[in-house]
Amino acid sequence: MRMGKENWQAMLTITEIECILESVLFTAGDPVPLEKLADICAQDKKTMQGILENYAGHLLNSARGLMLREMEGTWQLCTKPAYADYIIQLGTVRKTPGLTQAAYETLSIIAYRQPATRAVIEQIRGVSSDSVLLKLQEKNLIREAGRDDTPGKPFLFVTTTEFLRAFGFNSIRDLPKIEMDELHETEFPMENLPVD
Amino acid sequence: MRMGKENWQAMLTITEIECILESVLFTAGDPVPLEKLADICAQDKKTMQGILENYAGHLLNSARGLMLREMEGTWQLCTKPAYADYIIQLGTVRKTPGLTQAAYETLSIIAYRQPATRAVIEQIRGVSSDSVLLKLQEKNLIREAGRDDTPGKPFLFVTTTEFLRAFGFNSIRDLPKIEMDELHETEFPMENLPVD
Amino acid sequence: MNSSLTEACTLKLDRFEGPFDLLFHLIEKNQIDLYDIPIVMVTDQYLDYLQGMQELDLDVASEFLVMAATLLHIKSRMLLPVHIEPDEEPTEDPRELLIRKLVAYRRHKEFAAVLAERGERWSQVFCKLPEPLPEVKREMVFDVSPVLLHERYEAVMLQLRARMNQSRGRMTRILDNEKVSLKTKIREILHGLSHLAAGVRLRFSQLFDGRVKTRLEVATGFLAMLEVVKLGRATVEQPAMFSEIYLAPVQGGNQEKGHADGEGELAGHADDNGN
Repeated sequence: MRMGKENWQAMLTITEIECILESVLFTAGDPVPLEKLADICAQDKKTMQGILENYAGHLLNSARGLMLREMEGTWQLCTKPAYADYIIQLGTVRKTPGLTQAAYETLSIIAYRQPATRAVIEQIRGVSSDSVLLKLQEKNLIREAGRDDTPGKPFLFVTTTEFLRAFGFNSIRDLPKIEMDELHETEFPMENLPVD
Repeated sequence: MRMGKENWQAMLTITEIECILESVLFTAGDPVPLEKLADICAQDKKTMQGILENYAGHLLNSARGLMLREMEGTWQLCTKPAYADYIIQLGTVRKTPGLTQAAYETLSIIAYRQPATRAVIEQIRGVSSDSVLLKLQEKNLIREAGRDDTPGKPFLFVTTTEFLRAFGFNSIRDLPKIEMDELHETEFPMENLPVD
Repeated sequence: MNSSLTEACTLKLDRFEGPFDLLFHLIEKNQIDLYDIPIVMVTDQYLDYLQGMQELDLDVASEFLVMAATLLHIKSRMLLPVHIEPDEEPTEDPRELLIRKLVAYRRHKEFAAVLAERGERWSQVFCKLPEPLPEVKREMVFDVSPVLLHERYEAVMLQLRARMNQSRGRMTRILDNEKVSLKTKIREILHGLSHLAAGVRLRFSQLFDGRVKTRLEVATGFLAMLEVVKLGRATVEQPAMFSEIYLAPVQGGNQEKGHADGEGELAGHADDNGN
């Protein structure tokens, strides 16, 4: 039974698989995990990844209104930014993140240093960050991920999938390599400089 | 402003309009009225209708997973019926056992008491067994073998060769011995038992 | 640290998110090399700025004051003559820590700008709402188990036995409710029959008190009557449908014996039901 199905689907051409992907991803709306797509198209994960990457490139470079994006091993169809002005006329306008500079700064620190405690964030920013952390949590761009094993057991903050979606990253590993490495390597004697 | 926009959009090619339509109809999900599309693409209604019809035909005849359908002056992107089998796999797949408990019960009664009428099976199980008998016949695990010589001439059910093969028996005599001989051999006063 | 106070002051300190932000502004404004900060100048400008805030009667957040203190401390160390022992390692530049912190802050400030730009760009991307999908039932590989087959048969037969016991119990319960009145009714009939004048028949309706007659009692009486007939103690006659039923005692030498038998059967009957 299972054997028969695989034999049958082994005959699918790349074009047919792309048609399947289009219809499946269209219906899903939400991002679909690679495993699920591989299962539906009866391909192994590696082959599926290749087909998806190829299809994404194909969509991007064709006269198409849609594109394919990858986020942490999930794939989602979405519109190309070029058509935003037309789409907005539909009336269902979704406002931009609308974050303050403080929020972007905080988000940047969490993104690069996650998991990060509030204390670390405040040391780097040099300013109290309570309210901005709350805002970012409200916007579902960061979340608490357990507590640090240091005195006071402070919360640890990490970025969310919504963060990746909102800023167009595939994964945290894809953050631009701004020479942060230097910072990570240097042990930072924060406690020497009182902030509060 | 409006003038400027129209001038600018008058330069849109058919291909560009199709990209706009794709992105707009994708985001909408729901059917969009012709007027709205014409407005967004800055075309008069008649031209828009022509472009939409042309685009629909183009989608239908291309290697695409989506198609465009018109419903009472509204247009909607949707998946081609050919991909329904793949799309359906997006749903939460609930794996059902090959044989339900009801099927095992019924099959066991037929196996141990064959040939057995539906009435006997229902008296023992205490529930109506029409659909499960049909399922077992579909799976070719039981078959009808003549009719009983009692009023109503009910069908008699026996297990099949496929049943022996599937369960790995050489013959019906290989069925595991029932240690409730008392139960097994007793003639039950079936007629006293209500079937729910 | 008072966060609401801090927030209020941050707002009042124009667009500066914190002391680093203000320092940065000064560094950029003066086109200073971050790695060689003219600490005297920067400190003076920083303090001037805070001064300006105070002149405008604005509260200055504690973080800004702490930074001012830090700058003054660094400045004083820079101004002091450095006394180096011959075999001592050169003293760390007092600015070192501040510089490192500023560098770290700058990187994040830069990335914050990248994020803002990306956020703007990606907010132009739209997705589609998911469509409702039916739940799919996919059959597992057809696996069968002879053991399961056997188990199910035993289970279903045990259930059957339980069900039989249950219905047996139900019937017993009905008889339990009934037995006293049935026995009583038989006795009543036998009593009535034995006290009849010669040639007189017992009427079925006589067996019931008109005030308390229930359908159940009538049914029980009817059963009792049949029982009496079965015992051979009476014959019944109903002249017409739905008319009165008449019971005539069976006369003869077997009356005593029959009576005894009847009592015996009744006793047995009661015992059966009692168990």
